[in-house]
Amino acid sequence: MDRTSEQVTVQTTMAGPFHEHLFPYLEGLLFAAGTEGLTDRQIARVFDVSLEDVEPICLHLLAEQKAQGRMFEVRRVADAWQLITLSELSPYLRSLALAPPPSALSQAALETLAIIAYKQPITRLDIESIRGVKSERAIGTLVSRGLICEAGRAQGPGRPFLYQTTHDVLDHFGLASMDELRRLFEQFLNQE
Amino acid sequence: MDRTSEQVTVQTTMAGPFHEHLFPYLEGLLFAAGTEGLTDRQIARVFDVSLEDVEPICLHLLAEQKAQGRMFEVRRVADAWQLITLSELSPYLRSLALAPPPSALSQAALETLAIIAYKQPITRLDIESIRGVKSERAIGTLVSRGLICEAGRAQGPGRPFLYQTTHDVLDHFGLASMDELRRLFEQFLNQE
Amino acid sequence: MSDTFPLVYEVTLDAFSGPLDLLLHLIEQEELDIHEIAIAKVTDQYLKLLQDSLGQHLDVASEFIVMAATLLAIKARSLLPRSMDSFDEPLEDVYNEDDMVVSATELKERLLEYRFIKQVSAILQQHEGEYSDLVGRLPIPLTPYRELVQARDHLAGIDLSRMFQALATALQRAAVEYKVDVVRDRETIPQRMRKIEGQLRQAPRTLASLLKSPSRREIVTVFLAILELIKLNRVICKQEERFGDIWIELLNK
Repeated sequence: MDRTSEQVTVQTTMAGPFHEHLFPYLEGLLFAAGTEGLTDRQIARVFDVSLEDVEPICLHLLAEQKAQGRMFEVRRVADAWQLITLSELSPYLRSLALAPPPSALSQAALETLAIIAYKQPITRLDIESIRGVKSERAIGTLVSRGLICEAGRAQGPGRPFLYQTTHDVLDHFGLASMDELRRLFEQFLNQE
Repeated sequence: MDRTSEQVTVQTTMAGPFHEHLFPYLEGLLFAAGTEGLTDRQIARVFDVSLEDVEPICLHLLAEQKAQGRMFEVRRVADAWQLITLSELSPYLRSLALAPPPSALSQAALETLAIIAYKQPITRLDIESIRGVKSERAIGTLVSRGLICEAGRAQGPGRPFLYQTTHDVLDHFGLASMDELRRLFEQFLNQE
Repeated sequence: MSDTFPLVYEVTLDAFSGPLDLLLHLIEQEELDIHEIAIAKVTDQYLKLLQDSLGQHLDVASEFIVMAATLLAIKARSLLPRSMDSFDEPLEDVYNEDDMVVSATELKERLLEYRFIKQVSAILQQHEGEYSDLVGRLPIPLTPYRELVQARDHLAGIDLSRMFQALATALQRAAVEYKVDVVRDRETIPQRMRKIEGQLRQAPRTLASLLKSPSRREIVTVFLAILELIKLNRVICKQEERFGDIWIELLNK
C-alpha cells in the first residue's frame, strides 16, 4: 500500500489522467515493434490519446519497469520509443555469445542468407514471398549471429526494415564487395 | 522468512531450488534472443543450472509474467523458448500493421498435412486413399511452404516419393515440440 | 436456374474436401454413428446432392461419382438375397483393382480414419489461427558481446557453391507451380446417358460391351448412366440366365 500511494504522487505530475491500464499494451507493442520502435504519433493513434500525453505515459511505463526490476526498458531513440536492454544484462549476453551456437545454420537460414546476399537490400516480406514461408526465425538466426544486419528502411506502408549481409559474410567468401557477390550469383543462375 | 517458506510449497513442484533472482535476467535474455529463442541447453549453460531445471524455471517465469499482466510471455515453440505476444494484443498489432499477414492453409492442405504427420513417411497414393480425393495440389502447397519435404522413395512399382513433415510445422502452428504434435493425435485416437 | 435449386439444401459439393467429407457430414447431420446401416441410410441423400450438382453442371470431381457407385453397390448388395451372395464375387473382382470402391466394412473403417484426420486437422487449424496473430521480436545481434566466436565461424564449412545451391532451391520453389494433375474425367452422367442411348438405337448391347473401357472412372460413369436410364424407364435390362450376359435395350421407340 505504501508503495502504491508513493507512486500516485509521482504519477499525477507525470501522466496527468491515469493511463495505467495501457502500460501492458504499450509495453507489448514496443516489444513487437523491436528496433523499429514506435513514434509518438503511432502511440497516440493506437491508444487514442493526445500527442502530448505520449511522453508522460512512456516515462510512467519506464518508472514501472524500473520498480519491477525489468532488464529492458523503454527509451526514446531518435524519433521513436523502443525497448532497450540494460547494461546489467551484458555479462549474460556475453556468456550467451560465448556458448557455442545451438546448431549449424539450418537449411532455412542458409536459404534466407542466400536470398539476402542476392537481392540485398531486401525486406522481410520480400524474403517471405520468395521462400513462400514465414522467415522470421531464419532472419532472427542470421541477425543474432551477425551474418545480416538492418540497412535502412524501404519506402511504402510501415516503412519496413531492409536487410543486407554483413562484412563478415564477404570476408568469409573472400569477396571485396556485395556487387561482386551479386555478380557471382547472376553468373551461377545463368548457367543453370 | 515467512514468505519464503510459503513459496516453498508452490515452488517445489515447479522450480525446485529457487531461481527467482534469475527471472529478470532470463526474461532479458529471451528478449535479446527474440524469435530465434533459447534452447534448454543454452539456458542451462548461461545460468549454470541443470537441464531438468530449465522447464520449471521457464514455467515459473511464465506464472510471474501472467501475475504481472504482461502482454508477452515465455512460450516453447519448436523446441526453443521465446517471448511472444498474447492474443489480447492482436487488435493493436493489426492496427499498427505489426502483425504478419495471415497465411492460413486450406482444408485440403490441413488434412494432407495431418495425414503426413501421422503416417510419415507416406506416398501420395496412400494419402489419397485416406482422403478419398486427389491430393497433388495440397502436397504441392505444403512442399512450397516448406511444411513437408520429400523423404526418399518407396519400394515397389514406380518407386513413388515419400513425404514427411519438416521442423517448420512446429513453427507454423506454434507447437512446442513433436511430442505435443503426437499428443494431439493420441487425444483423438482413443475415442472410438 | 437457381429456381430449380432446392434452397433447403444449403450444402454444395464445393463445401467438402472430398466424398468422405460429404458422407461424414451427412452421417453426423443425422446424428448417426458410423456403421453399415448409417451408410445405407444416407446413400439417398448423397445421391440427391450429387444429382443436383450434376444437374447444375457444376464441376464435380470424379471421386464423388466413384463414391456414389460404391454406395449404390453397397446398397444393392444389402438388398440381394443371401443365396445370391456368390454374385458378389465377380463384382468385387472388378472393383478391388482399385481401392476406391470398397465394401461397407471397409468404407466404415475409412470413414473412421478420415474422421480422425479431420478432427486433428481442425485442432491444427485452430492452433494456426491463434498462433498466426502472435508475434515475437527480432533478436539483438550478439556480435558486440562475442569475444571468441565470430560471425565467420557460423559459416564454417559453407562455401559459395552451397550458397548458390540454397538460392537456386529457393528460387525454384518460388517459380515452379508444383506439378499438379489437371487430367480429370469431365464427362458427366447426362452426357454418357445420351451416348448410350445413341449406341442402343442401333441395337441392344450387353452390359459387358458397354463397360469395355479399362478406365475405372469410365466404368463408374457408364454404370451410373445405365442406372439412371433404368430409373427413367428409357432402357430395360434383361438377364436370361444366372451369370449370363445382361442385355440392355431401349424402351418405347
